[in-house]
Amino acid sequence: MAPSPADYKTGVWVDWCPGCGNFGILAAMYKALAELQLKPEKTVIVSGIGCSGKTPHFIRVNGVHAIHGRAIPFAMGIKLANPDLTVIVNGGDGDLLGIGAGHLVALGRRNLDITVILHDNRVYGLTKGQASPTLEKNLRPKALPKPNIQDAVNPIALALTSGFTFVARGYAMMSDHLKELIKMAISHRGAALVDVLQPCITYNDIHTAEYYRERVYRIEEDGWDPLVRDPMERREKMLEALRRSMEDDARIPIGIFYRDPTRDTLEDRIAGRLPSYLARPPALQKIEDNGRSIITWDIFRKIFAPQFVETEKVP
Amino acid sequence: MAPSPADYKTGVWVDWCPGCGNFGILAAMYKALAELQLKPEKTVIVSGIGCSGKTPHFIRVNGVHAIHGRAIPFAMGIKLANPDLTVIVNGGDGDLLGIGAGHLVALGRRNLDITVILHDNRVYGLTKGQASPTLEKNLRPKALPKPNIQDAVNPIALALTSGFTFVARGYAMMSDHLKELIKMAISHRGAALVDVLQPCITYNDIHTAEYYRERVYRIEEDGWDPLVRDPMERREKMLEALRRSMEDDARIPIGIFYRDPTRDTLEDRIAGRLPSYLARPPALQKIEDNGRSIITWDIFRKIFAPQFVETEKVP
Amino acid sequence: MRSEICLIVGGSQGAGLETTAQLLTTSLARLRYGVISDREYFSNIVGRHSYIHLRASSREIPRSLKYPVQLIGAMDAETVFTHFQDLKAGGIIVYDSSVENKTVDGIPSMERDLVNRLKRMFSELGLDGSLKSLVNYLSREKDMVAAGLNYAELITGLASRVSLPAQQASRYVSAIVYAAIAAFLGLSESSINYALESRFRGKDQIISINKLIVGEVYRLVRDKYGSLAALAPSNLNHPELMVVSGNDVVAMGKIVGGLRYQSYYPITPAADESFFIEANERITWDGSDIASIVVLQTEDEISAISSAIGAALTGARAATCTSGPGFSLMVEALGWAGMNEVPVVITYYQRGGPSTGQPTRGSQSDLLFALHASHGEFPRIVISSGDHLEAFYDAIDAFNLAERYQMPVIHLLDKFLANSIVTMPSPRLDEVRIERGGLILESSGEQRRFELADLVPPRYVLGSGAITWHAGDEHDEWGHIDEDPENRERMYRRRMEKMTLADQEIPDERRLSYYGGDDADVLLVGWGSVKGAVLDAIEELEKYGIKAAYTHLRIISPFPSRLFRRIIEKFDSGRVMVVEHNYMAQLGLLIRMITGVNIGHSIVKYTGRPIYSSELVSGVKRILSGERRVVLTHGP
Amino acid sequence: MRSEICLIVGGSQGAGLETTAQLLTTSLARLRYGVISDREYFSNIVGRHSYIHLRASSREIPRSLKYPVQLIGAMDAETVFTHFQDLKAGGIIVYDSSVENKTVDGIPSMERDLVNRLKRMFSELGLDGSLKSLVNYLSREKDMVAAGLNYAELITGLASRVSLPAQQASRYVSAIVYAAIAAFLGLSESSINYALESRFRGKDQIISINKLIVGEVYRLVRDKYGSLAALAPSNLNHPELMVVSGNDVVAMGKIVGGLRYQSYYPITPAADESFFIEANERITWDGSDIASIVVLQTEDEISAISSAIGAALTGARAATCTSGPGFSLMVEALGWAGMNEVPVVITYYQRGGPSTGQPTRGSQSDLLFALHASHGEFPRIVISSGDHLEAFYDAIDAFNLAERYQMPVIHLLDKFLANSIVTMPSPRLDEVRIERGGLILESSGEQRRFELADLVPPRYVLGSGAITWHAGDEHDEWGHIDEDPENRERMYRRRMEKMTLADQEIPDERRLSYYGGDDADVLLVGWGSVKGAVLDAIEELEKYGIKAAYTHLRIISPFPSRLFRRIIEKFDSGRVMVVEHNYMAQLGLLIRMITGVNIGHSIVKYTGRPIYSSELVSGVKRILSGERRVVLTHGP
Ligand SMILES: Cc1ncc(C[n+]2csc(CCOP(=O)(O)OP(=O)(O)O)c2C)c(N)n1
Ligand SMILES: Cc1ncc(C[n+]2csc(CCOP(=O)(O)OP(=O)(O)O)c2C)c(N)n1
Ligand code: SF4
Ligand code: SF4
Ligand SMILES: [Mg+2]
Ligand SMILES: [Mg+2]
Repeated sequence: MAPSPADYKTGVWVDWCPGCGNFGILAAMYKALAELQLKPEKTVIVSGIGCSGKTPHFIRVNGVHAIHGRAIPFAMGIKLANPDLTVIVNGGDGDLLGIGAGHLVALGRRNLDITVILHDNRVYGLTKGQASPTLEKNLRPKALPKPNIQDAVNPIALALTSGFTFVARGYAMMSDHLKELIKMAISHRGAALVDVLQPCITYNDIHTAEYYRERVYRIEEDGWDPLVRDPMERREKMLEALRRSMEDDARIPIGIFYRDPTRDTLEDRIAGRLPSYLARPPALQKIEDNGRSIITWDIFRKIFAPQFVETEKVP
Repeated sequence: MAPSPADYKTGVWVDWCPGCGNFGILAAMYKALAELQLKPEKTVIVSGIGCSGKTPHFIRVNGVHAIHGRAIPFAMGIKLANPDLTVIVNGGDGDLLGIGAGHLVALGRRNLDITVILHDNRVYGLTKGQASPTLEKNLRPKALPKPNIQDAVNPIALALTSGFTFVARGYAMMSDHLKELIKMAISHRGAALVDVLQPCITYNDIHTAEYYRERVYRIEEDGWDPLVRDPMERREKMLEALRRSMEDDARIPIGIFYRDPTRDTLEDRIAGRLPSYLARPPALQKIEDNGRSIITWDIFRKIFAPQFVETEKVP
Repeated sequence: MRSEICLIVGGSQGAGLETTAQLLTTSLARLRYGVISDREYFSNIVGRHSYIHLRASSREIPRSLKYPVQLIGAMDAETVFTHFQDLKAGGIIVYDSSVENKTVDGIPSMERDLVNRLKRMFSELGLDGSLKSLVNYLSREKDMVAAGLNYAELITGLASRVSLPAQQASRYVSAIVYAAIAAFLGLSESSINYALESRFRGKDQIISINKLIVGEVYRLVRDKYGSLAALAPSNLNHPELMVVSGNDVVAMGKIVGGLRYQSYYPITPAADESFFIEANERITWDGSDIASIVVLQTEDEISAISSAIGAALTGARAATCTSGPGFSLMVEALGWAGMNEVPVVITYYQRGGPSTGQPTRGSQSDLLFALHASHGEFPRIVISSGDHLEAFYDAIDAFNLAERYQMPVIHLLDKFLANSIVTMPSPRLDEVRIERGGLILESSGEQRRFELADLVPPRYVLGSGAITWHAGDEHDEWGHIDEDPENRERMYRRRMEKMTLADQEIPDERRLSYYGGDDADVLLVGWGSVKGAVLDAIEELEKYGIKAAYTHLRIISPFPSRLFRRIIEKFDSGRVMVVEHNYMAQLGLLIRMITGVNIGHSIVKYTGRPIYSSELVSGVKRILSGERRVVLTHGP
Repeated sequence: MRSEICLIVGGSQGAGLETTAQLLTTSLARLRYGVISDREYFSNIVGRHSYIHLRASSREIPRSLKYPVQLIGAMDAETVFTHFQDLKAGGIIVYDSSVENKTVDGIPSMERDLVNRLKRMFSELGLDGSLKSLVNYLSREKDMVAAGLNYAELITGLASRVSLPAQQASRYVSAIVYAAIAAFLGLSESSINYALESRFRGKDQIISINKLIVGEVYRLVRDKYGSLAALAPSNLNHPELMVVSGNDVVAMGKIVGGLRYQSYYPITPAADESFFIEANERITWDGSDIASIVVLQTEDEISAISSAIGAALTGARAATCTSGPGFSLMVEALGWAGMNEVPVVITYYQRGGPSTGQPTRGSQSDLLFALHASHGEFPRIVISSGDHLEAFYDAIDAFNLAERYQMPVIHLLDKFLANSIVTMPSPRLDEVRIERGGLILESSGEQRRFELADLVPPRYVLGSGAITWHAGDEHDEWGHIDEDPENRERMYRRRMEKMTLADQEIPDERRLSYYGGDDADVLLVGWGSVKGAVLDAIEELEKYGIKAAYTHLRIISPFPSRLFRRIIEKFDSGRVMVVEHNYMAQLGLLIRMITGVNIGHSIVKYTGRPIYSSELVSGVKRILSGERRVVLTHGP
């Protein structure tokens, strides 16, 4: 029987603030996982630290609640060691674009098949509302002693220039639309980023549900086709995606900005070097036989032949 | 008397490999410093770790040879504490785009008035030639055991999307052209990046001087005007700069991609909050008077008034 | 009338508990009572249980907390379930009678472990698990005063009287609880008005609504119960008292100490310090700016410390502040500061580890890490403060020592201190000195920043007019890379010997305080925020004829070995013990490592809750009756 | 004929020195000599002075290096200037007579400190500072054999004979030096051919050019000087010998041990290990893949360890490798691995610190850091290897211990070991075991990854079919965040008690080796790569009637306290000393901290150069004659 969203719930109490946009993201995830029929035991959600970082505890798939900013590298090790697993990262904007920005850029360069869901509330929720890297300059959500003096980073543009091959934006309160994006992102082979606009009811009194309700529109309604069908199209598609990512906040496009299935993934590239990689990845290889290494003396002698010197016979 | 490039030399032996592109960068720096008549005692060069990281020891201005990847945050503290100083960062591509990529993105968001000179040799020189983040996929410079499996990051595009307000590319072997770029970058108020194509004679047998000689061309010859004259122009200029940064390696544009003097710097923004900031920045404030804090009891009582409770008189 | 009271106010995170505690503390301070309070909360923004454990005294400024308490002010049912076992027989429970039917397993925010323990207990007692049955049981069997107030009705009444939407009116639950406690404690109406007016200064409407509801409940409780737990008038005689948290006092110390650059990345329980400084970033006097502080939220802790080091290189007093996870990211740059003799200050608030651990709970488990963090060897000073006043002075001294010896200084604090709010007498600014060491603000030409002539070299700063170089590599006197073995040996030794110099110069008494009489024959040894509990326990132990003393380590590196040995020598080794908030008894290990003295007994706690003087007293007794190690666990 | 020789081959970085050393070692190994060699170099790619210090023996596989040497093979003038003082009277200098006129201050690559020292010395000796005057002086006054060869002419000759461009021909300087040394040592022509053929396998033209020039020089030297330093035929009887560096053997150990994921960020002196593994990433046998290893160069060390932890969570044996600066960045994630009981292995090559320090020099100054790195408390195993063979077995055992006890394992090595090349007998694979502990590869449903029932919980891995959760926060048995104090206490204690279990189970003899007779009355205590020098010094000391023994710590955490105490108890405390490559005598401190035993004497070295058995012998004598601390400094 096909699983239902409820099958992906754990009994753990969801301790987000009532009304938090994270509930919308969680609901979209339950539905996406169910509709994709992802096996809980073959799925791993990796998170950083923040309100968003608690997500894995609420979902009945494997959960790795890592450290602040490092969800992507943790996820990378999991995925590379066992590419059979579906690996999803949930992280905050502070986590992924502040302390962890370097890893985000590096993931783009690798195009590893991981889906990153960015809980973009423009504040540091769990540490009580400081400015996050997506908060625009001069704004002052309620917990700041003074208006923000740093500019905002544009997650869509950053992901595009870093090499992500699937880049989309969703809105936490449009749960079904978001669910579709998450499904497509997970189904996409390669590094995928979904920037989710997420109201933080407690600390962000600027980017509220009303704020977004008035501004979001579906990018495809604007006639945008994000799909790269041929590597030759990449540059133009990417530039147009970049253009669309640079709307000022008066109108905020949601939907898929860019989708390029033509680029090989890191797993593909590794498989090019290690032909048995996908069939027998690191996690699934046998390393011993009855307590003995599979590297027997003969094998040892062969692979390390360059290190051996045959000595001249004693005269 | 106006200083000459030679006035900026230290007696320290330059221990780069003979023929290294770094010599071209160093020569351009000597000339740029001299032509700008920068006072050595008011100038600070901050570097990371790598062949490029040794730069400060060769230049007779203040030098801070920091740790790998952290030149930008070190420079930030110096500049913010004493904005009178001219602060220049010299770093490698591994340093600034690998381990330090997060700081580069953050500097863009701040638009602090620092010039970053990226020694872009596409390898990790000092650790013996591993792939750097600007090395394209599938290439195999001579020290690699296998071809590179990570994609290259585009430093121009990354700097642009991060918010740098001056973004240029130079070529180490075109020292006068590079000198002009460095001069403009230093003169620019705001975060400036100069990506310098730098042959590494020892480890990079692909991106050699010949390689570049055949490919580089001046972007302005293509009719490109990088200057943002009005904030309204930003988006179009930036998109066009991005387009030009995405040439494949058949033709490599050098010159200024983007220059936006209309955006306020972090120092401006701080001065907006602290009116005396530029006149008396942190480094130049008096904190004591004869061993006594300038915060006297009266001042203490006034600024911390909210922490005081006047007790009811003893009845 | 009682001379002191211990109480708990609890409620769900985000429901206004802090307001209650602030109002209460302000009223108490206004009436010259001494107050100390601890705040316990989850790593959560809204909904989990949080509480304030407060002790107020009319005779002294209390130094620690203890159990049992005499009063519980409960904003919700969970509070009663969580704390009733800590209420002394005959104590008072203020609770919400409109939620009487809530049962212990109907509260999702409660930890499952606790729910299960309570369910077992209730079934043994034959209770049905509801708040009502519990409260009835407590008043029936334990003589408790169960002061049920119908919060819902009170709120609805208020809402209609001042025509507030229900949602907004519900925020006044905190005022109800405050008022009830104030009534039980017999706090004067004038002190209540003072508290409301200073807490909500400038918000007249809120003040008047508060006065309305507080007045109503205050009268209601006073009329029904009388001031059952009335405090005797205070003997204290301070014309003013400061009401401050540990974060506040450190921030104040830094400001007085001349801090000019503070970088930070938000983290519990450190971030409030930076927030406080940022709020005071601009200091004006007589209409002109006399100080301005750059406070920068960086992209991570690596950038925080790196930029603070950069700022320190220019001569500005520079610091960063963090807790464990952030400090873990700072260790590489810390080594650069050591190698380049940079006087940067790291304010380090310990919290429960390892890893994310218990982010909002206290601990002292980072001592050995702070002392040995970063690869290679370089000197550092490590200071740790035992209470708010110490923290204030130490925050200033951190800069003085950093500049005098040109090395990084780590100021170790912890969450207990950071988040506990006390009434503190004004610090004595006339005792404060600013000492900048060999700082050179004006010079010219190329200079030897790392001159070998003296142990502490001249400190030419960037911008001084001198030209200098710095490198994380081993360097020569000029700061240029130098791999020569003889230079290496000299530079390395000079750096390390600065520690010997500091050890010679910093008075032992500055580093270690001894509390106790000459006739003491039991010695407790500790550091940081255990100080208050230990001093109170010692007083208490006297009642049992046990003469104990306390050795408090305040500068841990350089360790005051001579004085320490002189003190410990006088005690029978079977009667010496360390008291610490960690598992390994880290100070004990450190003392053995540095002095060779083996302290064979320890009292430790690692549940994340503070050590209460009450449990410490019995801990000491257990040690004296032969146990080697006592693990304390009290506190929900 | 001599049974052993010590020699130095020097030249500028990038000029082919490593080729010379490889050829020499291969020839020597071919002839069954035992060899050990250390490579000293600057943090520089081309131009700075680099040298190999090599010892070869016909009687044993030598364990350490010593001074003085009997031969210097100089590729350039700087080599002679740098090393002549270490040449034994009567020794041999192979040098380039075409650069005879170079003077000591005409060589920009030399450290100014050294140049200044030499200039003072030369002027005292009345030399003019040229190579020529120095060489003349040495042969005249010190009986040295100054074997000047005109490298320039030899190269020009070669260039014209094989019509090579001058630039390319100049690369054959390394062959000239090799040939000359081989001639002096009397190595057979067949061994030379073997070395050339195996070094340049597949590059026939290069082999034949080499044979040409090597043959020419070999004959020239033999004819002119004879085999002046001829080695006696070897007594050793190995049918084959491995020629390996420390990096190589660790890589080999990891591969045999089942490593399947290695992440790294390039850093000296660790990167070569990953390079070696990558070169062997695919292992085939009988035409099919039997193992494939993912080796990933990450964006930084934080990513390196984080991804290795991720890989370990799937059940793959996973490791990362680094040195000090990289490890400093790993400490936060290390704590997560501790908290989540992840068997990740960190291979940690120490180098000179603090900060960038001396990136290409050796040290053992990160012991206390490795033991206490990261905030909070959690158990870890720390292994350290004393020589190449130990390093091979330890690299395997690191995984076994990590999986058995489910905790991070730090394998501490150092640059000395990493970069020294030895002839090593084949390891005994039949003694190797792979033990995976409570690993669960197949399961289903939600599982308690952190079950409290046993100290070491069942290890359900990601992908096993089980569903599990992990958190850096304190968690319950399921891995969900849990702040309950009772759960906290149980989980914390269980984690820490795994260390007690490891301490009970891992045999003391695995952790500590005692070398020496029952009648020894002097005890040296050390760890890591000092082993060889200590063992050689002990032998040497016997000649002076000093009966010394050595206690070698190989697993430092859990520390083998019982056996250690039993051993040390037998010695007079005035005759016990630690020997270490650091300033603080860190192992001494650690021993005092853990066992309470105070080792009052130390022999330390922190110039970045290895401890030579020669200087160690006199160090021990100085301790025995009353010095408390001896600082060794030999080596340029
Ligand atoms: C190394 C480190 N630094 C700081 C913290 C403290 N911290 C916890 S959550 C958080 C930021 C949360 O913001 P974000 O990533 O946007 O997540 P949100 O709570 O908004 O979902 C920080 C800084 C930490 N846990 N670790
Ligand atoms: C934390 C840390 N990791 C690794 C290293 C080792 N390291 C030294 S230089 C270098 C990279 C050099 O590459 P790049 O930044 O491109 O500079 P280049 O040498 O090419 O100029 C690395 C990884 C280090 N010094 N510190
Ligand atoms: S603080 Fe904001 S982001 Fe966090 S749970 Fe509350 S509403 Fe959501
Ligand atoms: S290794 Fe490359 S970058 Fe470094 S000095 Fe040599 S040529 Fe230049
Ligand atoms: Mg956020
Ligand atoms: Mg580079």
